[in-house]
Amino acid sequence: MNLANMVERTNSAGLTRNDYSGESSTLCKGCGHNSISNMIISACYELNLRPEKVVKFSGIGCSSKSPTYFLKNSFGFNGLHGRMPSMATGALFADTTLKGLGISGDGDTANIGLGQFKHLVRRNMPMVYIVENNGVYGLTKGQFSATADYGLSLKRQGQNVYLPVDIALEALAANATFVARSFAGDPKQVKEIIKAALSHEGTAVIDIISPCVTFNNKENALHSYSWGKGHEDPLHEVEFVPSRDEITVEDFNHGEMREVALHDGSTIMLKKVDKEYDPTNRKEALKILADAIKNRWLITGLIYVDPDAANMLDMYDLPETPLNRLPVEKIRPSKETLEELNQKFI
Amino acid sequence: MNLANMVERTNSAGLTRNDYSGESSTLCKGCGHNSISNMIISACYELNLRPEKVVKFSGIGCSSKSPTYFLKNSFGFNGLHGRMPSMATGALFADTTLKGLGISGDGDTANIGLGQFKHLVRRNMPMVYIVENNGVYGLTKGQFSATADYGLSLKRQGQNVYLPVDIALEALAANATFVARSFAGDPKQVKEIIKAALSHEGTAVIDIISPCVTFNNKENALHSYSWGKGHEDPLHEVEFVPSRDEITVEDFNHGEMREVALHDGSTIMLKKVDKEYDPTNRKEALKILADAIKNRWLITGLIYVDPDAANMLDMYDLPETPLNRLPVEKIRPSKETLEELNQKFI
Amino acid sequence: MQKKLNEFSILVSTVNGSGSATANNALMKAIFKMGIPISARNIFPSNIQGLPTWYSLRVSEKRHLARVDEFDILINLDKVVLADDLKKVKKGGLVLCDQPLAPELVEQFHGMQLPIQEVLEKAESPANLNVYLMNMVYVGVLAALIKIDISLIEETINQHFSHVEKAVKPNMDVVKIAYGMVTNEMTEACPFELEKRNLNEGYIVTDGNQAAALGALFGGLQFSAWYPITPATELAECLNEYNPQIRNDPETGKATCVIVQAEDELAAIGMTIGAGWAGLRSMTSTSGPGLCLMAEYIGLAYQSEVPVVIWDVQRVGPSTGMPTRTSQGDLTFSYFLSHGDTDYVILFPGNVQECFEFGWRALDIAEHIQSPVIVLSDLDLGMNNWMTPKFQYPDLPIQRGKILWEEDIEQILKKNNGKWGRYTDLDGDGITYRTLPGNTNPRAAYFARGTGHDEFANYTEEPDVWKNEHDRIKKKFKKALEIDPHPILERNYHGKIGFISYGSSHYGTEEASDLLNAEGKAVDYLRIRSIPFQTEVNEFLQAHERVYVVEANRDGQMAQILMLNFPELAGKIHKIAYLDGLSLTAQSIITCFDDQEKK
Amino acid sequence: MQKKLNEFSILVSTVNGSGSATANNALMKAIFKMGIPISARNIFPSNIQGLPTWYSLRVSEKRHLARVDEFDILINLDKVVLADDLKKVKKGGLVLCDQPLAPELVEQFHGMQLPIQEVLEKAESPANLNVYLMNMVYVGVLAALIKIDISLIEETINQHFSHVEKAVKPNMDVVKIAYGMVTNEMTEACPFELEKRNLNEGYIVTDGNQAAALGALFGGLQFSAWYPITPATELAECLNEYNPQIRNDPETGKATCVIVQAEDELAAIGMTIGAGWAGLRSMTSTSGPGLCLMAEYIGLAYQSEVPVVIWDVQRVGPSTGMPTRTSQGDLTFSYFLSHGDTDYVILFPGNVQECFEFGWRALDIAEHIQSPVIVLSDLDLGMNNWMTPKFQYPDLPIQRGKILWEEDIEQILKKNNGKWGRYTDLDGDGITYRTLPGNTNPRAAYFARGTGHDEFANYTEEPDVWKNEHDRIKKKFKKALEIDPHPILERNYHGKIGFISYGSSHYGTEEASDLLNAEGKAVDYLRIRSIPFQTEVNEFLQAHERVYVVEANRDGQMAQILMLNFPELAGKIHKIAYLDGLSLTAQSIITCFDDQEKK
Ligand SMILES: Cc1ncc(C[n+]2csc(CCOP(=O)(O)OP(=O)(O)O)c2C)c(N)n1
Ligand SMILES: Cc1ncc(C[n+]2csc(CCOP(=O)(O)OP(=O)(O)O)c2C)c(N)n1
Ligand code: SF4
Ligand code: SF4
Ligand SMILES: [Mg+2]
Ligand SMILES: [Mg+2]
Repeated sequence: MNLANMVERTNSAGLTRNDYSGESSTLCKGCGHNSISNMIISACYELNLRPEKVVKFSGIGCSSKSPTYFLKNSFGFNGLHGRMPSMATGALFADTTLKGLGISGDGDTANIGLGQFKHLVRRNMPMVYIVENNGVYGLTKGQFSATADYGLSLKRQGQNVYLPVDIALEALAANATFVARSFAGDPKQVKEIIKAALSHEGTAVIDIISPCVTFNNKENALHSYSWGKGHEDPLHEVEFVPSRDEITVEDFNHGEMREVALHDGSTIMLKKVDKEYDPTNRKEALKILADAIKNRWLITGLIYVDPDAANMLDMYDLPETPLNRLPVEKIRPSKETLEELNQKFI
Repeated sequence: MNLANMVERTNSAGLTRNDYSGESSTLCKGCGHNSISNMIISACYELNLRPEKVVKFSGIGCSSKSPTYFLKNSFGFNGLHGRMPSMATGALFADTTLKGLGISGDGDTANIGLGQFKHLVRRNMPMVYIVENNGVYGLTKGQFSATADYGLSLKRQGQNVYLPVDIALEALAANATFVARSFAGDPKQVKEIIKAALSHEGTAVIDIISPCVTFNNKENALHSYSWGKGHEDPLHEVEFVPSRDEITVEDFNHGEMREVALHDGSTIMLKKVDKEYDPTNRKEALKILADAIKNRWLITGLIYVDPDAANMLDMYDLPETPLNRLPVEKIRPSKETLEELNQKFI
Repeated sequence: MQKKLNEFSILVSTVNGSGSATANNALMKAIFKMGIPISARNIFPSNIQGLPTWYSLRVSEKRHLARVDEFDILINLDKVVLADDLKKVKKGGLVLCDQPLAPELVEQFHGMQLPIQEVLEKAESPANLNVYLMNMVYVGVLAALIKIDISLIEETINQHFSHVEKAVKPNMDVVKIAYGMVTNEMTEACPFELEKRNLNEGYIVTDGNQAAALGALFGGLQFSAWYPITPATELAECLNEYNPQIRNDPETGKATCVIVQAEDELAAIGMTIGAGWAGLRSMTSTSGPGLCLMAEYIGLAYQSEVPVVIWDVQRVGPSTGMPTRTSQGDLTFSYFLSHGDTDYVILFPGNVQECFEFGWRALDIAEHIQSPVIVLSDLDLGMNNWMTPKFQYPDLPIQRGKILWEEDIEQILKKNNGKWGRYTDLDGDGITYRTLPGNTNPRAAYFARGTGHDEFANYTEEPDVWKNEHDRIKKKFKKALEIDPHPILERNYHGKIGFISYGSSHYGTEEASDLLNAEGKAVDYLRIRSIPFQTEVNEFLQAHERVYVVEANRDGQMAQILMLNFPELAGKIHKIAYLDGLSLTAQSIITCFDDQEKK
Repeated sequence: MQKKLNEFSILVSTVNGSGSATANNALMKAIFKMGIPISARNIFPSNIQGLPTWYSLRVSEKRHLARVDEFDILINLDKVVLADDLKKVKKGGLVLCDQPLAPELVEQFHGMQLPIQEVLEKAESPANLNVYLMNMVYVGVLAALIKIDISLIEETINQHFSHVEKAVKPNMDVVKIAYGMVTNEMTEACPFELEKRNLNEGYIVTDGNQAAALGALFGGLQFSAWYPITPATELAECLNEYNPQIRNDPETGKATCVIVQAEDELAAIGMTIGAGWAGLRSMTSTSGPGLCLMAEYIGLAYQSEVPVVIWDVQRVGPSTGMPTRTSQGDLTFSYFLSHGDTDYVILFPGNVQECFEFGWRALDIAEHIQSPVIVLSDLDLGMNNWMTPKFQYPDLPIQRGKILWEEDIEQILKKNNGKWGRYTDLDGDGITYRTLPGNTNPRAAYFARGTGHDEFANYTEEPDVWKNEHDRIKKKFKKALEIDPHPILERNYHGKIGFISYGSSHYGTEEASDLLNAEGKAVDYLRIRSIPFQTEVNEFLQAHERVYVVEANRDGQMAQILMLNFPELAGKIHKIAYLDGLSLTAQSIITCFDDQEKK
């Protein structure tokens, strides 16, 4: 009798944590991206999601490789550098019961992909969009990306002379309906935010500082573990409560709590840390980001959410049967229809 | 004797207004873009610029055609749709004494060109970047662009279901150092802002609402003449004072005035209209844009300026002789240098 | 001068944005309804309003529908171009314009001043409409001169204004007054005349873009992302127009096809490929500049084996080129599209009917071989109104290719002892079985990618695996031949010399072949409709001593592709390639042919 | 077994990111310094750390530097791949690894366990360095076995660590201890041995990317925008490294060349073309996926006649393909790049020295003909260290082509009675005179564009103007022949059969030709270095009965281009085309040749 088997726990979908795993990672040991993959696994496990109900997408980069390191039983498509958003947009029309989960890097999103990223957000296509943000191009060996810290010095690259692109601010400017920031060194928060994002019915952008241990992890560099650990400034503590659970989170004292109800019935619980922060106020979100940029604060948490905004799928009156399962009879009009049209052209 | 000749006025560069003109326009009669072309001509004439000191750039669209309708004696390059910024960036290194003047459209900038636009701004490459914003693709006959008003209905297009991209907000998010908005129906303001922009040593973004009379000029459509005329809400009156002029503008009462000194010694005079507005405060700028978007205000004027920020050319230690005039001896290292290198590789 | 009956050509020059399209269309449609074959071409500038625009009509009982560059009749409303226009009129031709003919021209042409003011005054139409209505004057005049049945003009105008009925009367008033005026005052018969025939039975009038859109909608299109670009825009706009009409489920009213205007072509192709991968029949439409931006994504679709259709309505390149002029210049670029070794099925609709047919067939082929299919149409076909046989209902049920749903996988696994992956070549034809997102069978999911992969879609850099996978992929294109359209032997005069052509160059080539035959030079003509080449192409090359490939580009792009496909026969292949933005005339083809034959 | 002297091959397999590059490089450089020709290839995965990596060395007195796939010596430090690696070792070969050879293998190979722990302990080096230093063990062991001059290893290590001198000692300690240990314990002579020669006089060791960067900097490069992509990244990084060293003006210290890391390839090419237009000598470097994104802009440069160099370091496509493997798969895509009819000068450096030479020459050619020049290098050339003749100082002064400054315009106008425009073909060679922004002559300015234009650069849709302009542009490529590099007849065995090859496939082809000749089959070999083809190519085709075109792609891309350029001779052209991500071996070429000859 195998002891390991006996104690292996299953979630209410009847699946073990291993059912959410992927190939073993070929990223560097200690890479922030690996810990994010783990949190994706945990989030999906804890949410009792069925892997076949998730579709993974990515661009190109170390970050974009990671979708093979989780959810091996989910479909996925590794697209082109910076152009995952368009591919995901097309694919997600095929079966709207699937949850889209996109992984990108800072180079992938903020350099080559800035346009597609912003237009995805603008259309509010329902999917989770995670940026594994390390301020460099990892896979091509450590050049500056557009999120690289101003003044950062790197081997062979010299000094970065431009101000960084702020992914969260870009998302907000594009009218994003869910914007969060987190830090790969804070797995609990990463996980809760991913859970909330998976319940959001629109584009959920999560900018996760994810250190590149090989090319950008110097003491006190903005995207390093040490800096993140020392400077993370959570806006609140985040806890996600799925729709069917009753809210009985022990740690949480309802007095200090802000609750955001998502469209699918679930709730994001935000526990006050320092000051009051209201993530449903777009202007406040803009303001806190402007302050954070100015003062080099690594604020983390849920920066903005509008659970009720219309999304791209709402713009189409789609049938219940997924489009990709429609029988051929449903997609070819009749002979009579053609004959009528022909008449119009005489 | 020709009377017309006699009275033709010249500016202090010894040129007539006609010396700043271009081919006759092939745009529709009444197109906002034509009036912007005229204001570019006036601004350059009044600034006593020599046309050969200006280089024009554009993308593709009705708007992007307009550089042939002014400054016929300036060099220019009509690039690709959405990709003028990169072309201008490369070209402007050739002779940094030239002023770059780029004309784009809302489709060109906010759709296909969003990425290049933002990266241009981020690098703060010195040039004027005018968006002739009409909310539609004029040249391809009136499809929605990304700045199209939410809910706008157009022939053959149906209704626009997405929120518009705000060019000024996008520029600010990308750390722009000069952001203005104006309205083609307010030629005086357009002209003064263009003058100021031509003196700014960084990317000067001017978002000009420029009605498309053929495809998007319905009464009360956001980009129409009638709406602009009825709703323009100037932040201030703008007057540009070139460096060598003394500030003796009569209309202006120094008490109500805010002065912004530009790097080349010239000054932007801003006369208070309603409330106090400080265009050197980035947070205030973000705030007023957020308010304007929320309340559908057509605020115009100088939204933000940072005259002293480092620009892209500052990042390179370029010689005084324009690079494109360096003699060939200056650009090929010596035989000895090669011999030394060869030694290194043995 | 002999009277020309049902065999002459007309040039109308106006200013764009002035509404002359309605007038021109009325002429064309009315003649069509008279049962006489006719073709029409619009030569317009790349701007919105105020520049010269030409419209040419050719009526031809002999069914020669190619462009001509000498005209029998000129209608000129744009003085700026009158002098140039007159150079295009044959001696003895008829010139109608807004002013009297200069005395020195009166000898060369039959001239007549259009009574525009007079008619408009008589019609008492609102002054603000005059700029549009003035075009109707030449409709009435021409109808009287060449004997167009005026009731058919009325029919056409009624159709045209079916949504704004009140517009019919003012327009028809003008036509009728002008018609009456001329009929009354005519002293001698016009040298060009029409007589009813019955040659257009079963024909309709529409353009290639519209046909393509409808063809795709009848092909079960489910997703199309696009970005505006002349001359392809109208295709997508037709999708938008007809999709709700004919593709909302009649039972539930729900949409079965999604159209998205993307932010650019990089995104349009990305969306289309994403949809294709996920199991939607999908297509994008664009023109040359857009195709450039799609290059990398199409390579990804080839490599990851995603079915997708790219419909390229060609205009003149390179670069922005002449956006409102026609060409067949994107062929070699398409053939070798994307870095690395690739192959594509390329289809060449040669007429509007085929635009419809390939609209649905391309989707079948793409799903059959799980690879991008490129359709090369062009502005001449796409944006001009053509008479064309009625659209034929597809003669095949929708072909979705090898798709496995939940149970199918079980069966496949059973048959193959559990050994099956996304890229396992079970049938030995290179085409493997694909699954679609949403499939809940635990074996269904795979991770698609543009990188090297094994038969289970796992990443690998193994040299042999790469080579084998790509040898397999190449096989699929043999398989495509089974379903691709075959070439058509359009003319068989049993000559030793042959023409090969394709797409809209068909019309000039067909006529050239006929004219040469009439001169005693028998030149056969094969029209290619697809790449990879069907065996008939090889046979045709084998069977002729010299073959001239006729096409509207500078470099002879199809000739080049034939040469590299048939190196043993390459010496026989000659080029008749010409590009100036206008479709080829029979005369230019013959001149070029004769020049080369002389050598 | 016979002793092999100066003619054998070595395979080293380690894990990437483990610092084995230093060790491998020391071996290569030391053998090079012994005066024996050597080639080295790094086969690495597309990740950063932790996966198997191979390094192969071939020493060859006969100067055969192609890849081989059977090895005489294996050094294995990565157990995971040992079994596969052993398949690549010849019988009787030498196997050095981290463990004892399995008994069944002892018969086949000379085996030896590397004394890694022992040596490291003896060396008493800091434990944290052991992971790097362990690689030095095999350096010492191999040096002892095959007789590498240990002082030359020391020289190399000194060079390598010139910036961190303190690293030299621990490394050399390990080498020496290992060397001593083996030397002392060796009982029988190793079957593979080196002996000093003097064959590398005048040679250096470097890679093609570095050479290209330096060549461009010596070519007066003034602007380069780039975006990172394997295997081209290093080229731009070398520009960044050397630009301040060798291109800051010695007098003023000011920069004369600008390097910009763009946000993507769409921008990189846009910037580069903007700079080229404005009069800077400019170049971008990329690989296949980037080339796709550059397609439209390169078409604009062709159409508006902007000089610019695109340096493509090819990797395996289509799509993301195998980013760290080599190919020659971007040729046909480059040849037909961008929609519409285009032409490009394409250069094929065949060795590292030519990477340097074409680095400067490409800029001259681009400015000479005012058009894009594409250089096709590849990963094999670009990223591997090669021995190569010292870089030669350019034998021509910088050629800037027809540029007019203020006074030049006056002269031109005088000579031509005031008639001159940007696109006026004054010299009848198709190449017109260009002016640059900043030129203050009132006639200097013009508006460049990708649309149709007349000789004064004004927009036009006139059919004849379009045609004439493009016929003129085509002429320029005749002119390019005057300055393009000629092919080289690498082997002339006076046979009836020929090989044609290019780029890095040269090495395999050269060796195949030699080996075949040794078998009594005389196969001549012409190496192409540029397109359009120089006359020698035609002559070579004429002079041979059959010509095999050898290249590292699936479809025989150069063969295809030859076929369509020489249709009369196309029947003679055969393909030896093979792509699996590794450079071609002589043996695979011969096998493919023999197979076809048999038929
Ligand atoms: C069109 C194109 N250009 C360049 C590349 C090369 N490339 C691969 S990954 C990458 C950068 C990835 O950076 P990022 O998105 O930050 O991911 P990270 O590796 O840092 O996780 C680049 C430039 C490519 N694959 N495609
Ligand atoms: C790559 C590419 N795609 C599409 C087009 C077609 N196109 C020409 S202009 C234009 C839109 C222009 O819109 P905008 O920038 O708003 O300018 P406007 O005409 O409204 O002034 C488009 C889509 C093109 N030229 N190139
Ligand atoms: S290089 Fe950086 S980003 Fe890439 S796997 Fe290694 S640590 Fe992660
Ligand atoms: S279509 Fe619109 S944007 Fe274009 S010229 Fe006419 S009015 Fe201006
Ligand atoms: Mg990164
Ligand atoms: Mg617009």
